[in-house]
This record gives sequence, structure tokens and C-alpha cells, in this order.
Amino acid sequence: MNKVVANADEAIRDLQDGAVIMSGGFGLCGNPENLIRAIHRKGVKNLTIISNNCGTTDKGLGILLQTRQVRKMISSYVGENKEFERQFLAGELEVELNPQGTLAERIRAGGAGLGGFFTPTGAGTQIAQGKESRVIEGREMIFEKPLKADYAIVRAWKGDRWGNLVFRKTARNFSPMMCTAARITVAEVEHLVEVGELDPDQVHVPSVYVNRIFQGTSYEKPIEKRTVRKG
Amino acid sequence: MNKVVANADEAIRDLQDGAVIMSGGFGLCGNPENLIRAIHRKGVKNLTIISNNCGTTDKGLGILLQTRQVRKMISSYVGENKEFERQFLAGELEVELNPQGTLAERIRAGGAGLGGFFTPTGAGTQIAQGKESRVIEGREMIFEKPLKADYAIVRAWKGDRWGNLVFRKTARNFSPMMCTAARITVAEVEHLVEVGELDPDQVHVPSVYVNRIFQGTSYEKPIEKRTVRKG
Amino acid sequence: MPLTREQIAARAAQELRDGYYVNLGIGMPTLVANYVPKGIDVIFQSENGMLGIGSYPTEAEIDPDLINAGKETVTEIKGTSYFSSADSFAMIRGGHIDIAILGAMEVSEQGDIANWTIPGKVLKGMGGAMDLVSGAKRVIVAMEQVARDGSKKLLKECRLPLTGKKCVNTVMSELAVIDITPQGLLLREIAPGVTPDDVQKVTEPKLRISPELRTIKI
Amino acid sequence: MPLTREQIAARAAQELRDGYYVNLGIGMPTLVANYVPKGIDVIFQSENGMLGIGSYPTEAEIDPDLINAGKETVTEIKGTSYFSSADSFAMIRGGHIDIAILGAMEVSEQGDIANWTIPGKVLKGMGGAMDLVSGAKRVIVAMEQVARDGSKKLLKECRLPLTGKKCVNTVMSELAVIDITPQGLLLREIAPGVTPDDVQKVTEPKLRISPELRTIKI
Repeated sequence: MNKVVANADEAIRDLQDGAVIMSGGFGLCGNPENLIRAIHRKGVKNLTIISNNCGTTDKGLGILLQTRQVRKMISSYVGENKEFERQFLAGELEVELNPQGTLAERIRAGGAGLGGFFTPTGAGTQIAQGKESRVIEGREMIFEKPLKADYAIVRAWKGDRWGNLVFRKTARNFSPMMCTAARITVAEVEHLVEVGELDPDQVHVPSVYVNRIFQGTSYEKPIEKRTVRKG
Repeated sequence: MNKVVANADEAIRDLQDGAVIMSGGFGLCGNPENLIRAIHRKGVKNLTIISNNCGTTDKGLGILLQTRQVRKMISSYVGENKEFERQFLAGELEVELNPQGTLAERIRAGGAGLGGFFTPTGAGTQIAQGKESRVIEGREMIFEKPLKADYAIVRAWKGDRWGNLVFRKTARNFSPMMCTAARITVAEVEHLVEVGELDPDQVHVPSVYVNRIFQGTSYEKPIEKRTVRKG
Repeated sequence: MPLTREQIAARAAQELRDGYYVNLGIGMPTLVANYVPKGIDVIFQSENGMLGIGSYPTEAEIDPDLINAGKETVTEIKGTSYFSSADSFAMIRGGHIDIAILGAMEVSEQGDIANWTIPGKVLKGMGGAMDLVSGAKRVIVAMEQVARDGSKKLLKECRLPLTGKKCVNTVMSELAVIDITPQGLLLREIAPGVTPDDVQKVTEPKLRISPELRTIKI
Repeated sequence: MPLTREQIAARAAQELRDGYYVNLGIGMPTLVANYVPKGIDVIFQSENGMLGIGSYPTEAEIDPDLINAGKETVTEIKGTSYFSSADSFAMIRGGHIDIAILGAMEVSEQGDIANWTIPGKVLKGMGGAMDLVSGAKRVIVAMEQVARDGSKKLLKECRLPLTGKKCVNTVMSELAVIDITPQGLLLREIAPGVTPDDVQKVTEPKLRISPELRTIKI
């Protein structure tokens, strides 16, 4: 079994126009930087991107907006991005907003083979429009459907050659669920290790979910809000 | 914040007749042995137990059957227990069987505030009887409801004084979800450590889910099927 | 005299109890962390997947893999744990967070809250706000009584798109502490030197005044 | 000559490919692990929360915290991971297991399977069987053609309570390899010295015979 590929370009060799891509990351934290750059280089268009945010104007997924590669975003929060705003207002970009927890749970449901779930989040708001609703144990709940993708792209801290992944701190966020919900999951890792080096009790994503893996390079890890205290 | 109690008896001091209790463990693996013994000693009756299995005739949860403390079991597999069979056939014990994955997912839904979910598991079988069903993306699915409990009792390998838990190997099984789905969660641990000793990236159950914790003693850890190869 | 933003945060912090798990929204609610009563353990959750938020880092401690939901660099404490977004919102939605303290643009006397969008303005998204207001055991809104344009924010019905229905328990403003009850708004505490009438003037629904009305102490 | 149980397992193992993730049921399917073709990596999943099952332990290696779904003591391999039951069945239900190889009491020509209970007999429960048959990408049933009481097990309709509907892809028995297709049962391979007529005699529905019918090679 060999899931290791040389680099990001090889990892997305079969990515085509119109693909649905889930991308891990919360803001610019935990972004699969190598894979985003490779998609940018490849120039595929009409992408649907499922990701909590859409980067900033010139960082993260934002660079795919600059080149007009994205047709639709499925996200929970898309502030901090002027180009996004412009394309949306001009009708060039379709946007589907989900409450953050609903987005995470829909991705999990997609990966877990569930047909959907009832959640209280968003009941009675415009998010509920057009959705089935019912009262369960005295609470109004709405029905939410699973999300799946053609590709999931994530960045982990460590990964072994079989695809077992370990994340670091809040860089984990949406990545574990996304790995489960795509036809092809690609992981870039900061440290590619041999099979057997990761503690089996502490694997965040079991190898079954990862199809391709490589060690990323040139991590920029930009910080959006550099808040500090005096030392 | 002090969640540490002296022992299992103190941990279940307020447990009453008729309570609904989730118990971690798969067969006799990962059982909260101290807590099961304490429930046995306390003699509370008419319990509803939610656990994948019901121990064996004289081990694990099976000892609560011997003393007729259990009114109802919600499980997936209840073989290996003669007393169970006798009480069930005599109409003394109510049993609700769930597919194992549905049981796990219902407990997760209970802890996660969901109102239920559609699953393909069990569609077209007697498990589907009386349940709502619908075709989703071409597959028949049935609606399953969340499960909650008054108490969850689990055994972890390590836990800190705030209740962060780490499990070991296949002793993890149902315990992480059960911790989330009860009004009062009690964890017995093999090693009680100071706050800060567990790696934050590798906590399986965050402290918010645990109300009471203590270091267990006298672990028997019985083995159901001792299969060996020649060394 | 009306409370300052810092004083509103300090008043909100008085609701914290030993062992509480708390989620703070961005803006004024973030300040609440500075006023945790001495001698108690309060653990702050961040919906991007962290329980146990510490202070901001020193320059040397900055870690791009460690941010809060407002995308600010933070630190961990002893007892911190990290988890995925699905697990984080399971925690929030499942009622495991004792208090969420949030800002708002509008709150209604039924406890409806609007704090995520203004039609026709910039599209941003609700992030985790809808999950937090529907999931936390208790929702406290920390906000000023009147918007910058002079309009009231505590209303009979919200005019902006809702974040959640019937979910706010208490509003803490520069003038008052107001509970949302099945009988409507209940004025429980009032800023020093402020009269119930002063509060009523900037509140659209009729206020009931608690028989135990007292002055806010910071 | 009909295959032995070991030979049925060996034939089933021929379906394994490098990089497959596989769940084996208890009984005969467990034997499949002994016949993994040389030079490929096949990873076995156990629904109690383990990916990467090793051999049985030596006496010295026995660990009560490490069992498979049949409650047998096992070992881990390099690359093993552990997870919760909810995560394990998310993996199964979500279609991430390439093949499940299971025993059965009855299989119908539509691919229905019954393998969890006999009404009036001892109550045991379905365990993870219903999830496995509905979740795995491919379901192979390894079983004998005839039950101990002489009754056929490959039927037009199952008589026992179902474990799952339309989920079995292939049946491997001591006599044959039979695919379940939209057009019914397709006899693809046959044991050495056995005729299609021999197989038909112990099979209730009409068998179609593959134009490429071949002899099973172990």
C-alpha cells in the first residue's frame, strides 16, 4: 500500500473543472497551503468549495477567488475578504451560509453514511426557510442534509505513509470530518513519518480515510489577529 | 473546581431506584468495575441500563441481573448470559435491541443536542417496525431518536482532576459518547493525574463532560475469549 | 451614571461560578475574561475546537496553530483540550456550556436575538452564533441599550433577521440588568444614579420592575 | 469435491487487494485473515473500535484492553488506530470498508441476508451485523449451501428475520461462487469435480450460469 505522492500537484492530478472540494482550516489556521497553491496553479474552474471561511483577500482560499476559480462557496463566515464581497454582490459567486455547527455536522453526516439530522440550530430563523421542521421533545428543530465532496484537502501536523493523521492544537477544526466525507482525501503533513511511529490511541484520523499524502513545504502560517500581552 | 470523589460509593451517592444508566464497555472490556460493584452494593432497583452488552452470567453488568436490579436493557448484543435469558423469557426483564452502530449514534445524538437522524441500518428489517422511514438519495432510511441518561459510568485509563479523560486501546468503545449524554457522568480511572499532565491534543473526553472522578482499585479485567498463538 | 464597557463586562463576570464552562463572543464579551472572580476556576471554550483558553501570548509564545474563534492568537492553560469542529458544536448544541455571553444588535422581549446580519449590508455569515444561542444553558447578552443611530435595541419584536428565537435569558447594558421572563422584561438591577424611567425610555417594551430592584455593584 | 471451511476462506481471501480495509465476521470469515495474498497490505477493522488487527497474542502479550469484536484477545500492528464505537460505525456506515465477509443463515436471490436471530430460540441481538451489511462497499457471504437440518440457505425469499435487504454481493460456499445480480443468481465459479446441477440441487432459486464459468482455484 503506497499512498505517498511527491507533492501537491501530483496529489490533485485528476482534479477537474466543476469539482466539489472540502478544505480544512478555520480562517487562515490549519490551511492546506500547498494544496491550495496547487489548485491555484492548475487553474481548474467552476469549483464548489466547502470550507468554514474563504480565507482573506490575498491569503488562503482567497487566492482562488482572485483567479475566479470558484463558482460556489458553502461556509459559515465569509467576512475579511473584499474580493468575495465584490463577486457576491456582482452575482458572480454563489454563497450558501450554514451555521458553523450545522456545517460541521452535515460534513460528519456525509462521511458517516447518515441521511440527515434534526437540529435546533437556526429554527425560526431564515436558515430554516424551505427546510422541514418539527417539534421534538418540546423544541422546534429543522432537518439538515449531509454534505459530501469529490475531494477533501487538509493539513495535518503528522501523518504516516498509510494516512493516519494527527493534528496540532486548533489547526484541527473541520479537517477530521472532511477526511471522511470525500471521494478522494488528500492530506499534506508537516511531518511525514513511518507507519508505526504514531501512537494508535492518539490518531485523529484513521488511515482508511486518506487516499493520498505528502509532506508539505514552505508553510507560511499567516496570523489574522496578532494579539499579544506583555511578556 | 473539585470533581474528585473518594470512591465509587461516594460517586453514586444520589443514584436512585428507576434511574437510567449508561455504562461503557464492550463485553467485559473497558467496564467501570468499581462503579458496577458500587451499584450492586447500593441495591438500587428498577434500573434501565444502556450498554452494548450485559456482561456475562457472573461478571460485569451481569451481577446486577443476579440481584434483579435491572428492569430494562437497551443493548445490541446480549448473548453469553444465562440469567439474562431466563429473566427475559420469564418476562421479568424488558429488552430493547439496537444495531450497534445505531446505539452508538443515538447516544452521540443525545449528547450532541440533535433531535434524531436517518440511517440506512436496519431499513427493511424488524428494527424498522414502527419507525418513520423515507428514501434519501435512493436508499431507504429509518429515523432513530437520541438517547440520554441520568448517569453515565465509564472507566478510563488516565484522567485528571478536572475530568479530562484518555482511554487505552479497545477499552474506549462506547465510553466517550456516553460521557456526553448523561445528566451526571462519573469516571473511574486507572491513573488519576494532576491537571496539566495530559497532552491537550490527545484528550479523548474533554473535562466539561465529567462531573465526578476517582481512581479505581482492584481491577479484575476478565477476558472472555483468551485466544493465543504460540510465542 | 451609565456603566462603561469594562464595567458591563465586570458585571457579567459576576454571573460566573466555580467550575463553569463559558463561551464568550467577540467584542465586549471578550473583556469578561479579565474579571473572573478570584479563587474560582472558570473554563473558556472556543468554538473552533478548544476548551481552556489562556491569556494572549507574549511575542515569544505566539503560535499560528493556536487561535480563538475570533482568530486572535491565544495560549493554553493546564487542563486545556482540543477537539474537532463537530465535537465542539456537539458540546455547544448539547447544552454542555453553562453560559454564553454575546453581543447583539437587537433583543426582543420574548428573548429573540438578532446579531448576525443587516440586510443590504456586507455579507459575513453567522459563524457559530446560531449554535451558541440555541445551545448554551444560559445566554447573556452584553450590549448597549441604543444603537449608534439612536434606535432602541431592546424591542417588542426584532426587525433584523434572527439569530435565534426565545433563547436570551438576561440582558446586561450600561443602564441595567434585565431578565427575560415569560411575563416579559424584568428590571432587576440598575446602574448607580439611573432611574427605572431612564431605562424605560430606551427600551421599547414595557419593563416590569423587580420588587427586589437593586443597584449594580461592580 | 466440495471445499473445506479453510478452502472457502482461502477463496474469499482471493478477493482482497492491496490497500483494502476489511471487516471479518466471526466464525469461518475469521479464517480469511490467514490467507491474505503475499506482498499486499490488507487492514482489518474491528467494529469495537480498531483498525489494524494483528495476530492472536502470545501468552505474554495478552492485554485485556485489546480485543476484537468477537471478544477474542488480539494484537495491534504497525499502523493501528483506535477510536470510539460511534466513530467505528461512522466508518462502517459511511461506506469506507471495502469488503465485509460474513456468515449467514439465509441469503435470498435479491441479496437479502438473515444472520442474527431465529424466532423462538435464544435471544442474542444483532450486534454490528445490520450496520456491516448495509454499510460495507461489498458484502461477501461465506457459508455452506445447506443448514444442519438439511434445509437450503440460498433462497427465493429469506424466511428468518432479515439483517439487511439487498446488500449481499457474492456468496462463497463449499460448492460455488455465486454473484447476486439484478437478474438473480449468477454461478461464476464451481468447486473441482462439482457440476452446475449439483449446485442447483441445493439452491432454491434458479441459477444462471456464467458464460465464463470456471473452476475454483485455491
